Amino acid sequence: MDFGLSEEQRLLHESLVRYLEAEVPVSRVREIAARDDGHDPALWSKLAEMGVLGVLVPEAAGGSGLGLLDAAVAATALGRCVAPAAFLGTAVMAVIALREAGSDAQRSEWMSRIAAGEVRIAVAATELFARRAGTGFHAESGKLSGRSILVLDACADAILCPTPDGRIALVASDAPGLGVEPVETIDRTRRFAEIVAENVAPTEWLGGGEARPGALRRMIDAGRVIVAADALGASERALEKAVAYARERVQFGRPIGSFQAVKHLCAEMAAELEPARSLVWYAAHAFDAIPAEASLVAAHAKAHLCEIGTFIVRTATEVHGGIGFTDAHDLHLWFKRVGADRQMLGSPDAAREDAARQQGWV
Amino acid sequence: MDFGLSEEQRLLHESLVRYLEAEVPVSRVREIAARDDGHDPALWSKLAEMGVLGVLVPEAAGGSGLGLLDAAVAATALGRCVAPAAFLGTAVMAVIALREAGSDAQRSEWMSRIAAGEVRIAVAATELFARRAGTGFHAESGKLSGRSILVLDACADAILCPTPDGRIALVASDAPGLGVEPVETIDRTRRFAEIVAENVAPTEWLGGGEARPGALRRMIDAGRVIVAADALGASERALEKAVAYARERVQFGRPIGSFQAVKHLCAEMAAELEPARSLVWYAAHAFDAIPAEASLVAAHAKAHLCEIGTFIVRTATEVHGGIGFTDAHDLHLWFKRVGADRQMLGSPDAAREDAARQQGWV
Amino acid sequence: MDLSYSPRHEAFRAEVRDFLERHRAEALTALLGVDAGTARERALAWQRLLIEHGYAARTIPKEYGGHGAAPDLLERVILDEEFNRAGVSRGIGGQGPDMLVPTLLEHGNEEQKRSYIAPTIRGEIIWCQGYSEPGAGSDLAAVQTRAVEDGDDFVVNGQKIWTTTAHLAHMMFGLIRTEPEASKHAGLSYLLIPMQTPGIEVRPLGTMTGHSEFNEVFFTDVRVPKRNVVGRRGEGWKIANTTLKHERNLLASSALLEGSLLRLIDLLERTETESGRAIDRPGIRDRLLRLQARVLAMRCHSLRMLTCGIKGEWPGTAGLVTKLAGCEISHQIAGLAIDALAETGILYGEGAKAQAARTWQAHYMFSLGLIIGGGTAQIQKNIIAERGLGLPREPRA
Amino acid sequence: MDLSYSPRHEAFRAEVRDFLERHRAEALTALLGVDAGTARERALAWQRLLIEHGYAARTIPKEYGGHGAAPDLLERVILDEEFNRAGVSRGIGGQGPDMLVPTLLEHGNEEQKRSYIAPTIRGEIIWCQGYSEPGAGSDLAAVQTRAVEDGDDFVVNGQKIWTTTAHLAHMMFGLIRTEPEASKHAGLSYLLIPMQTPGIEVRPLGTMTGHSEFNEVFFTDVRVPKRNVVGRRGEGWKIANTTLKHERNLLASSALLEGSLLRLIDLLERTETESGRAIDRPGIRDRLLRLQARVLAMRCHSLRMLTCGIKGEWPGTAGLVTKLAGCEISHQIAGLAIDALAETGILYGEGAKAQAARTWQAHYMFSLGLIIGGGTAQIQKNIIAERGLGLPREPRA
Repeated sequence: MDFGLSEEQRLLHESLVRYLEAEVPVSRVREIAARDDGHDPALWSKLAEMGVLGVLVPEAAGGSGLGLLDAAVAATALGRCVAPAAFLGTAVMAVIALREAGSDAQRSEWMSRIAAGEVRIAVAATELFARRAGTGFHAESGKLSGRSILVLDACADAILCPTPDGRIALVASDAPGLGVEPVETIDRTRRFAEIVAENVAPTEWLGGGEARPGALRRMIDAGRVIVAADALGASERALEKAVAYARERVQFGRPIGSFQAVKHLCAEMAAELEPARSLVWYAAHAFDAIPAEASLVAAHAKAHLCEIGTFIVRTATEVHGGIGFTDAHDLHLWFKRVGADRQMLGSPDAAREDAARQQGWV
Repeated sequence: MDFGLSEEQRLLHESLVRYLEAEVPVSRVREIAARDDGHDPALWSKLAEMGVLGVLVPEAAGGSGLGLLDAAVAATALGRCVAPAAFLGTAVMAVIALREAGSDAQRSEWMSRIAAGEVRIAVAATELFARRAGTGFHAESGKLSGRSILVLDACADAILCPTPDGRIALVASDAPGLGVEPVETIDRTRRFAEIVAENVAPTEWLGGGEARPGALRRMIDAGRVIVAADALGASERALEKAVAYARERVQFGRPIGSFQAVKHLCAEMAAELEPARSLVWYAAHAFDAIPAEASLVAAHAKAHLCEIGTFIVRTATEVHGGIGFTDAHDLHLWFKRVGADRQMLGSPDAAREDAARQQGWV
Repeated sequence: MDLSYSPRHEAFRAEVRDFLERHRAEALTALLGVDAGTARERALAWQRLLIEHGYAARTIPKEYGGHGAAPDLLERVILDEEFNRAGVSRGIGGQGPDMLVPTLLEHGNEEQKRSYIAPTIRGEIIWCQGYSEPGAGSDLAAVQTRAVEDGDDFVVNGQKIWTTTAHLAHMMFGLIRTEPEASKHAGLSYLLIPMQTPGIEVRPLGTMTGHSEFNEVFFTDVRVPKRNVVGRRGEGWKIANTTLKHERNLLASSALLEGSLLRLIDLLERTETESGRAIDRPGIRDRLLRLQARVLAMRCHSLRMLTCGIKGEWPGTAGLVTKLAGCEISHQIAGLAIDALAETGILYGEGAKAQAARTWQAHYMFSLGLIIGGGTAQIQKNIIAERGLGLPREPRA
Repeated sequence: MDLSYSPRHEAFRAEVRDFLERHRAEALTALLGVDAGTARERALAWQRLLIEHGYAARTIPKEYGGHGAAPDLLERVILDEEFNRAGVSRGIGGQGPDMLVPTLLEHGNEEQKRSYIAPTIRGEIIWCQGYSEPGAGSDLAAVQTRAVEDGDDFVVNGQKIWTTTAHLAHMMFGLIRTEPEASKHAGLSYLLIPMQTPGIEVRPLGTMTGHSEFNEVFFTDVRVPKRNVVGRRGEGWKIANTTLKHERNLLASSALLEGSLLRLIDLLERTETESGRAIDRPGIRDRLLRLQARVLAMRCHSLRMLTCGIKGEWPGTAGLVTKLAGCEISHQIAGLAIDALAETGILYGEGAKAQAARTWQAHYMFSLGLIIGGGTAQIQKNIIAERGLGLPREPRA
């Protein structure tokens, strides 16, 4: 009984970071991000091999059979290294949706393919938070129609498309009737798309197409924790970079980190980061072990990590001064990673409104 | 044509501050504040003599016939010196109510008494912002009944009691049927009370008791600007005290004001204060000269000055360290003055909600 | 991560519940400082009972009068939860049990441990802390109160300030300049001073809250035996920093934050005007939600730090941020409560009507005092940046 | 305080309106920097027309090509209002007209004023600013780009960075180390450098926005006539600070803040989901209201500062806070717009759908750049505290 990461979890984090820093340094991240599909087969295979893609997949289906805290540890490492890997959609949200809503056959088939790195799955969840006129999906006679304007982890083999009433379709990216238009965002390390479906026959209706709003809730809760973990990793690295720069950059004859102005900015970042790290761990643990608190804590973790993450990447940029604003210096990759995390799966405002609803305050 | 204070306004501020610093220093403020009625006849007479009480009263009624900016300049001086003087209720809110809703006879009689310092008038306006169950006034057959739980500038000769539909009664403090119970607040430099009226015959129904919601709006707008000006004066002095202390207090072998940590706190206070000062001037000017903007700007000035005022008195206390937390050091008088300003005539939240309503956003 | 309760823990919880049930009659309800006042005898009896069952001083070794249990995170959580649920006092805390005792355990000699720890945890010796001076606040090592050798004694002259409970205390643990020839930091010793010694005068120090939560203590030719030095002479700075580490965590307890937040939520749900409850006001609610996330984070963080403590792991920067983050949250909770009370938030009288506002206003002011006390926010940031993040110190002037 | 319009001002407004009506055809709509690109000829013509009518360079003396009017606050307000209302460009601004020209008026010799001011305000000479270097950012006086005397010339070697419009500029005003023997601050001169001189290389500098808003400029044995020094040799630091004062106000113009706020309000009223408009979301609306108050305060503050300027009064601390306060507000306005767009706030492509998000994201990033550029927020706070509040400087290391 204790609060913290296990030895295995620390090792997972360490080995993933060691691999990413060695094999996918920022120069490589930039190359991958410049590709149309933003995808690196070698990185993806390695993630499968390390058990990262199957972290949530039961051992019977070839996964590691671990919990969301393990997935969060992996996400922290990926965020830390601004890794161009569609971990969130495929390894987390799709797996949770399958686990919660899929038939036995669907679970076993898709999960083993996910764990093996054979398939990537995008998620069209934006309309669950903010449905704009003319968007969202509906089902008719087993066919899916509608539109989603910001699909997460796009450039995948299939797309998970939930309807507002809680049915979940898994649609092949090349299904007839489906239009997929990639959209560019500030964060080139991940891919997004707008999709339009007209009478598309899904590859699967999870669980035979029964409405499973509870499964969607679980999928979103898990996604929020993982986005929070990604922001945690990215913020942590941005702070480290600021501290390193502050120790090395000399102005007025001494390292700028010896000036209280800079020193205290760094301290404020750390004071925000560390309790938030504890919150992410708890939110991930609660998802598996404390169901009564899971949704509320996930909403809070998402909102809070993205708020303090925004503060940290902004402040880290300020500590860097002009150089942090240049493209040549890499810091802005972290700035933009957190910028995207902030808006994914409910902006901080939306997540807080959700937390208020859950407590009966609105 | 210019934006700023006139020479006369600067002189008014300067002479008022000079008088208060000489004759009503903090030791004297503490004495007056310790009295039951918190009132100093000598100070009050001097304010009448200097034209401060009659600043808004027409010259014909013995006043100075000046505008709200002049009143705001006086309020800034009073806030700066944490002066125990019921300027807001008597010299501003009552005068505006009389001007906007009083009959000719009422205006001439009461205004000249106000300008001469012969009468003090409290204002029972709390229920216009937040009406709690069982509070507020109503009129029946010319009699007033009801309750107000936080009357401003109490310990007065008469109390201005508006009804929610916009009728305004002026009730003598000793009127039969009126119960006045003084209440203590954090700010001992001003007086507050709870009052209960049962079939009280007012001394006056302004304008014969016609509903004048527009007059109430004007009274509140003026009151808000004056509270903002009071908070401006108090904040300005708190900042000065922090700067003076930071120059003089030595720790680690040098004045603490030479450390960036302290220096930047002072700079942040100043950066908040100066634009806010410009806003107060504009809000006061708009009250007289730009009617279309007056209410919105008054709400913003009230909310903004109390937000930045709260930041400044808190930060000034931090700069002082432990000594700022003691009773013996006077700083907390300013802390509490701004603390009371913050909640008077609508807390910052309430004032912002009002600003939203005025713009059709709620 | 394992926050589940083993059968052993479930048994412990049952045992605690049973205890609280059986001792309902003598249980005290308020969280007790040392100044239990007229109820002092009852408080001491309750404390003895708690120690006997291991519900207070649980991990203090048996030979020093404690319960001698191994540290266990969940046992601590269970005790917190069950005592809170029953509304029963956790016993006597404060500077003696929470700050001096851990310091003595780490740096005291055997005689000091045996003399002081047991009566301190039993509440029989009340302690006060003699660190700050008028000229030594943030620059604590600048203390000028000095001790001159005279035979087996020191003779102490000077002044301390911010001395909580000095008016009640039997003993002071203080930072005193004993080595005038040594450098600033190397000239200090950590001295245990009986408060009844002739030459000590205690004066209450009024604060902005209108109360006197602190004192000033004046020393005129006060004789203190040399054996009352903890550690070695000249090591006072190092030892005082051990105490301060414990104080920083004490000042920003997440359990207190959680309690404040619950009271805040209750207030916002109950405070009502014709336009609705305070919690229905958008600006108020949004601030509540932001604070709720922060308090939750601090609760998790405290569990994480407790785990580090139990495992003997150095938590790094994470261990240095509690005071800075927690005191600020506490101040903001009170500020929100006052805003929710709107006009009536400024009440500060003695009557029942003013009670909510008075409590929150006192909290608002006192929490600002805590932001300053025990090392200002600016000193905390220096500590986090230099000891945690390894940023270079400022060059000396 | 007098913001009323006299008959003379009403007449001026009518005249401006009439002008805008009559010249609707040739009026340019975009706010023009110097890099008007293909439309350069049209821009120069429009600028000449504006100067002729006194709608640009209004208060520049006639002998230097301006309109020679006395400064008048309301005329300026009227011009802002009427040009904004018509959606018409106020003409050519930027570092030449807004920073160099006031500096030359204050410190230039007669020949320099006559040579440069007229063509600069007409937009014919485009200027860039050569201050910052890779090793001289916050510590601007540490510039290393140096000039060695050779007959009537200086020979310049070194590197500048953050040089806006260097790729278009005809001239640079730069801070160059001409006195190697002198102390750090006394060794600099303010030098006017023709950008066509052999040995100057301009390289675009990509930023986080994905664009190249700045350049690096490299000098290899660049010959500059000694007569191109403004003021005296070694006075460069003082003169550069004049320019920086103008830059600080330029970077945080309240008119730009007001424009951004209006666009933000428009966005919040238009952005709609099934659960309502963005402005209906309580957290979003509260942030908007707080920003609205701040922008209003900055607008008032700018009128106050303009009045001081016209009257020749030293505004004290109030004159030093504009950049710090304004850049932060600008950043927060963009941040709120992005949040209001929620998921779609991250779009950054070229298409029409992404336009709102792209514009606000670029604004969000660029405004962070402005918080850093022209003296970081930390440097601003030093300036406010030391020059404004009179707090002591830090002891030198």
